[in-house]
Amino acid sequence: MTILLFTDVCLVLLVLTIGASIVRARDAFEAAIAFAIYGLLLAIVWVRLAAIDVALTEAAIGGGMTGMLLLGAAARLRLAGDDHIRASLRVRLAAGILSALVAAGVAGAVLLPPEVIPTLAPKVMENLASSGLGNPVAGVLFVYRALDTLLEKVVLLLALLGVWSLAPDGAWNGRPAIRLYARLNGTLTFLAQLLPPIGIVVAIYMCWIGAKAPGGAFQGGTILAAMWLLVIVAGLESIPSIGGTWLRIMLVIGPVIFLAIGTAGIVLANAFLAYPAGYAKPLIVAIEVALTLSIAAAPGMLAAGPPQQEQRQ
Amino acid sequence: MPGVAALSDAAMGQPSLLVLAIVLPVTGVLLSIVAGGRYVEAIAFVVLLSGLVIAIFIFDGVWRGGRELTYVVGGWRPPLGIMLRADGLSALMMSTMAVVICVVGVFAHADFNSRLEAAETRSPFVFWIMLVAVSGAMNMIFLGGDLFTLYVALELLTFAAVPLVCLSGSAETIRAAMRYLLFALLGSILYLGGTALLYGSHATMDFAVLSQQAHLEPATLIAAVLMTIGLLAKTALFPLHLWLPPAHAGAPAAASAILSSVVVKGSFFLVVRLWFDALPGMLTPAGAQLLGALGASAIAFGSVVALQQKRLKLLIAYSTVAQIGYLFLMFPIAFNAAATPAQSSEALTGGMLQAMSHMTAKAAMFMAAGLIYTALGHDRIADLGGTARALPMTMLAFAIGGVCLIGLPPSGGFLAKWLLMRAAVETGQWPWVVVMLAGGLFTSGYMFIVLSRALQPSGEFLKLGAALPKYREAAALTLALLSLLLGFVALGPLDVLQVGSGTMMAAPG
Amino acid sequence: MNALPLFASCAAMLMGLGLYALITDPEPLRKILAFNLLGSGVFLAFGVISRRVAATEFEGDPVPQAMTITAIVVAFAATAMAVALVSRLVEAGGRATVASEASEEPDADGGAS
Amino acid sequence: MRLGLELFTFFSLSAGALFFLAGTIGLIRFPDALTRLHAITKVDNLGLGLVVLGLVTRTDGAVGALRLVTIWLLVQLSSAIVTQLVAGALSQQGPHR
Repeated sequence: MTILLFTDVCLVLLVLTIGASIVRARDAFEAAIAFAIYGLLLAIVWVRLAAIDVALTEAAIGGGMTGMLLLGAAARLRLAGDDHIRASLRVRLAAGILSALVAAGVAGAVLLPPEVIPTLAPKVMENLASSGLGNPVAGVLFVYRALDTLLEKVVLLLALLGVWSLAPDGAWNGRPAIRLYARLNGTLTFLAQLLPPIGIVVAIYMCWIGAKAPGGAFQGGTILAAMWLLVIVAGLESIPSIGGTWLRIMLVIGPVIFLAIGTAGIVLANAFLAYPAGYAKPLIVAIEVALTLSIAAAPGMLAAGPPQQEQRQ
Repeated sequence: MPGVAALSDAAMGQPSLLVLAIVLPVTGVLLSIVAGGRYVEAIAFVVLLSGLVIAIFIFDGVWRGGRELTYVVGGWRPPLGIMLRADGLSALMMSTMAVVICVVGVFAHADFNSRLEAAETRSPFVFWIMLVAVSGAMNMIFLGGDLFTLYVALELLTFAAVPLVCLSGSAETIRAAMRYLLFALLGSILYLGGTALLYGSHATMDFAVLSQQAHLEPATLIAAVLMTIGLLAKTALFPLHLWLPPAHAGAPAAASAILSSVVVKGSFFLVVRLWFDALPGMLTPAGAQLLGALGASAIAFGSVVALQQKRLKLLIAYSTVAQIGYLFLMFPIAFNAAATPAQSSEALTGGMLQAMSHMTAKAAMFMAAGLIYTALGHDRIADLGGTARALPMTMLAFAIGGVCLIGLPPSGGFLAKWLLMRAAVETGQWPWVVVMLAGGLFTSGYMFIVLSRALQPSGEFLKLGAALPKYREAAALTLALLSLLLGFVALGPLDVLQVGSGTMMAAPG
Repeated sequence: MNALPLFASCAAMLMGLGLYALITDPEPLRKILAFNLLGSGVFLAFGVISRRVAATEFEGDPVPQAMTITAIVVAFAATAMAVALVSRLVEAGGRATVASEASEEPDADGGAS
Repeated sequence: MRLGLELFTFFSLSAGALFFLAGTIGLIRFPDALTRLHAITKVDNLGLGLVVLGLVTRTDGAVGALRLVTIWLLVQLSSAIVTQLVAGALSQQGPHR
């Protein structure tokens, strides 16, 4: 036990140090590198908090995808020149006091729990059996709070449209200007040929296992997205134009099937987003499979950025 | 007509309407993405018009049924599941918003005609989808009864609003959008932090369950403060207003109208829900006074800066900063130790009516300003001479909107301020009355500047850059007249605000 | 011995750190990084709240965990949109505008304190 | 038998940890990027390999062991390729960095 505690102390110190180094780094590029490391460390913290589902999501999306996005942006900004400007002392002082107050408040609120710890865990577990799911987190995401999950998919789509809306007027329906590394090195091409089959198997496994153990559409979809981007970056496939019919269908298929099953629930199970008794698990798996496809497409395109004029490719 | 009556009876009190109000816009967004740019406008019209019909049916159900409509999503009751609720507050706000968004949609047809070009084009595609998304997100905010669902809805609203800000693609508007996004993200993450703490203390996200469980203790208070700061950043209450003027003034007219009239009300509505419904009686008089003081500063600051503006759209944007201030005056009046529940509820009614009046009036004013810009090719206030003669309908819409903002009878603004003032006087809170009267004077000041310029004859004959279709002027005028007529809701529909509000107005203070 | 207070303090400190950087750092890209830092603090608070039930028969409360997953995805979407805006800003206006835009902003948040 | 396995795990993990330590020190102390890459590969290949080897004996069955070995193989693959890529990028930039 004490060894574990020692590890936890080291882990927290490391997270805080890297966190501080993101803030203190000289340029944005260094900060972005530190952030990618930070994301992986956080995933370990989530494992220590016994939240494996969150750990997987944090590693895949929070650390991996976000880290990649920020690194790419920092590299582009670096080309544009970068020097760190500091805010005035007055502002820093005020911000310091405000932040310290917020931190103290949150620490106080979390550190002093009520005598009886309130939780919904027993209720979640009690009702989980009726859905046939084994993973309580999937139960919350797709049974009890399915509305949040559905709306969150729409948020992802709106963010993608927002990114696309930044395209120059003439470039609409063009392709995102993602940087290609094909000529740079044959090694990457090799990786892009070797890894995707493995990645696809892992993604399918993730999606399928999600119903009973940690995993699910988010994590599987992100792995698919990563494989897809790898193939594109290596120049083996070209990135689809944002007007492509298949891309558009891929993007909405998950939410559409989710919505369709949810709406059918009004008739078949007497409530929106309710599942008919006995069919909950197969329906949820169907939703997860469709969502995996959409999740693969949406973050992939989000990371690729707005479309650009053709000649800029 | 027995058929219609039967239909209305069948639809009345049908809680599945609440689901439809959210599912329909979501379907619209998904369908638009697949169907492609040429059909987005048609889809948007179908969705927005159906949204209006749904809102009216819900209003009818709540008003005549005299009780709130609820819908348990997925058959799981709170605290485990999510419940949608329509009380008087949400029904009235939802209907007003549906009307505003439909009229703005009609107005926007000329700017974003998606059938004009053979292929899909950027701005119509983005505009119509985002308009539908705004209506869906707002419906979710009005009907949501769960703090975390509302977080997702707030993000939905943000991601729909930011692209509207930078639709023109110029560097300034992108900068404004960036600033808006950063404030909005800060706001939502603070809100989420508060949500986490509330779950930690009460293991629920549901308003109704929370209102029974929550009592004054440190963790709950810290959570509520974090959430309020976050929501204020999104509502642009002084001093967190810096993002608003450039964002609202730089967007296309139809987008400005939506951003200024509808979008800021989303987070404001949540502040009201939080303190009146989820945590009733927890806002201490000191906290309420602080909110009121921020509101008063917003009125003073927004009005003074508006008076100095050279451009019409910026003037209207700063006027929004000031009008948002009014919305927060209801907190000190309602949460006063001396206020009886009836007086508190009167202050709430006044505040919500103010929100609705501002919604209609500000949309009308932004549309009028957009028409003036289209016609003249500029919106410099100094060069507006002759506009009133050249564009009488547009200037009339602008003027009526101003009348509502100033608070002259019989406008909705008048009734709202009258209710607020009466509650303030009865509870002996004179300073707020002074603030409201002074704010009205300021508003008259900047309205006078614009109108006097517009009424001046111009030296030479005013050249109009473009002919304005009559329906666009009519759209602006419709909303302006609506804001004027809102004063008459006191004759009946206003009672609907009491539906479902009896339980939440526990003794304040 | 329970390490939970440790993680709770870590969450609070990360929130403070992120908030401080979000207000004071004038560059938009660093503000985005700071937002992610602040967000991770909030997520960890959810994690600690979920783990608190380990005192009973459960490993953790799945409800905050599920909400965290949703929030992480939303934060990613926000980051992607913000990054696209920054990139476009640099393309459209170059460096100077990014800096001048940002230099006024700290006052905005700082004033709120 | 039992003790032998325990000892094997102990030494294997310790040796792995040692390589991690050495690699990390190398990463921090070595003067330029190429030598640092050299240090990291020690961590990936030998360090992780020894840790996996030590843990293989602790798994429930063949599937668990297979998973561990797969993880090691994947890390091998990605580290080899990433090292190549970084080195390639460095050589393109010229000898100055």
